[in-house]
Amino acid sequence: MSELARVIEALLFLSSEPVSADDLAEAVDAHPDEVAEALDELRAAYAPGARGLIVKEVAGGVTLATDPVAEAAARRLLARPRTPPLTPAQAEALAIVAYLQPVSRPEMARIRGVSSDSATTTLVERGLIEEAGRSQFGAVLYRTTPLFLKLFGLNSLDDLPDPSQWDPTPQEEADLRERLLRAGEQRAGVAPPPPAP
Amino acid sequence: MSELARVIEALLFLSSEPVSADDLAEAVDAHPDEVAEALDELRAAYAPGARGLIVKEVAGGVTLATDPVAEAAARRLLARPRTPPLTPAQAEALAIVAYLQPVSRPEMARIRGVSSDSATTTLVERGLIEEAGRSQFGAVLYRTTPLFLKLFGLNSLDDLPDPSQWDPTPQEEADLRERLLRAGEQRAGVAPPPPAP
Amino acid sequence: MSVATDLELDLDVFSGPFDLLLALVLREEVDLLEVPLADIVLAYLDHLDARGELDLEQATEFLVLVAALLELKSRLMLPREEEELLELDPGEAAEELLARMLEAKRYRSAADDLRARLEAEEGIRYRSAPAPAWLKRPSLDELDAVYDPARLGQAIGALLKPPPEVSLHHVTVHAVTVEQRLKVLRRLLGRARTLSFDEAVRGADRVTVAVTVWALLELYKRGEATWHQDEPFGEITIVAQDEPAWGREEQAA
Repeated sequence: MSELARVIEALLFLSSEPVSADDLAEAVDAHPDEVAEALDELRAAYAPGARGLIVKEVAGGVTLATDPVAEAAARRLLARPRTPPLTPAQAEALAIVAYLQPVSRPEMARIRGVSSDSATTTLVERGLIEEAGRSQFGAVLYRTTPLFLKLFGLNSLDDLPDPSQWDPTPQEEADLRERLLRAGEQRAGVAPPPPAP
Repeated sequence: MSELARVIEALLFLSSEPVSADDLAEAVDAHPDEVAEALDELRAAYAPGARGLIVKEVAGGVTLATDPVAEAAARRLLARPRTPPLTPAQAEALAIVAYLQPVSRPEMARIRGVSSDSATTTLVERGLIEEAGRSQFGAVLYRTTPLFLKLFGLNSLDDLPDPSQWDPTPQEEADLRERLLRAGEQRAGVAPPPPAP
Repeated sequence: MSVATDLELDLDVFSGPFDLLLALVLREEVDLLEVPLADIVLAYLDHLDARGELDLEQATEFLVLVAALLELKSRLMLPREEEELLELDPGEAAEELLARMLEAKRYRSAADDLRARLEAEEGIRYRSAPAPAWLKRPSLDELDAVYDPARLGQAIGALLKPPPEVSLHHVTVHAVTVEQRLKVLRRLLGRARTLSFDEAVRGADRVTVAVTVWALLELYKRGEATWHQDEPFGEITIVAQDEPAWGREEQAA
């Protein structure tokens, strides 16, 4: 292994956060092309299945991580699961923050139709989202953290898939619109007006 | 590399402390002889000069460490202070420590009306404040560091700006602490009871 | 003693005196949507039980405060846009609902995607051990100032300002008591033996109307008056009873 690759391996081991290619180049005082080459060398040395570690590209940088082969033993040694799974409410709140950030709790409540307060609190406690200032109405705004990118294996928010891919087809949408329209007319036509308070 | 050696490599990577052979054997659920063999395999893979990391035997067990070849680069990468803009919470916590030092977390919480734990942790991590002994009640006290003075361009703490510039009712400096605590208690507050009807 | 300071609550979301809960709700530090108002009423009833007597002053105050909280909470649960939605014609309403359903579905699916991603990363761990401190120590000589000291002065100056007092004004704005309404009812019934409820509350605001109902219950309990209503939402007629207590007003308290 080249000396440059060795040095970079050591830097990735020491740094608690993913290191960007620019920061690496500056630290090792080498041309970005040389750094890219050394990183390729490292990736080859840590090819999946070869070692207990792998090279990961997450949160805008490069970092070393363990191969899942070690998970059971790691759990026994460290006596804690890597990360607990998300409840549906937490996942929805997180998805809204991820796609719409910065976003406020009232906005999240409007989209979900129910309050997301306890989910939001848990996500903040787990370090997946954080405060990002206040809206013009004084509501706290939230954004995702680098830890979110790391734990979800994302290099940047751009890696999130386009959410419109989950929208129904035009045909399904037309059917839905039709059904809503019929229901609305029934309500307006047949049902008595709401009782006066 | 054998799967056992891979798993042990991952465990040594994750653990911040040296791991004893017994703990390793228990975590990987293997016979100590097998563990010893896998460790030999790892030592060969990390033979001095081969990689950026080395396997070290220290008191209490085995650990991964960086090869001295990376020391200069590691200093350049890690010794650069991180100086992102301060959040409002961090600025308030830092201002309290700067003006009132030494000061404890409970006191900071009383002054701000909310806990400053995460702001304080970040300020310690960034080297702007540090522990300065304990109060008579056992709470950790904080003071600013030389790095703080440097990053704020101050020669000494006497150069801190006079808060009366921003304080509508300037009073003697001596009671700064007391006035901060009073304002903080009102903020945290047990609000006055509503007027009786 | 005010009921607001007197009434101790022990709810899932909050534990402490009622007035502190009010203050926290108004400062939006406790989410009113998560406060079970029924539990507060139950706590109040327990509180009454423990005291063994009905303090009308306190009862009125409690009624007004809880009514205000209820109104606030119902508004929170029915955001304004929902009201606007009701006024849309069926076509517009359907489009609006459709847009919302699509939006909600989009993020539910995005949530599923995120969960799948997290699962795919299962078993991949990162090292969290800190780098050795001696490697992290910066050399002070090479550093430049990056922060403005004024930031610290501003921060400490802002902390010196006591916060504005939380106003409970709009919660306790109508300081009408059951006793006051008892007096009014007794005076009116003293003049005419029969009285319509509408007359008794003519020109009054909603809280006064509510407190008047409370006073009416009190009159009934004491046998001073009965009332009847022939149909829902119809007129309520109040009739004085044979053994009138008019003129003994002060005793009631």
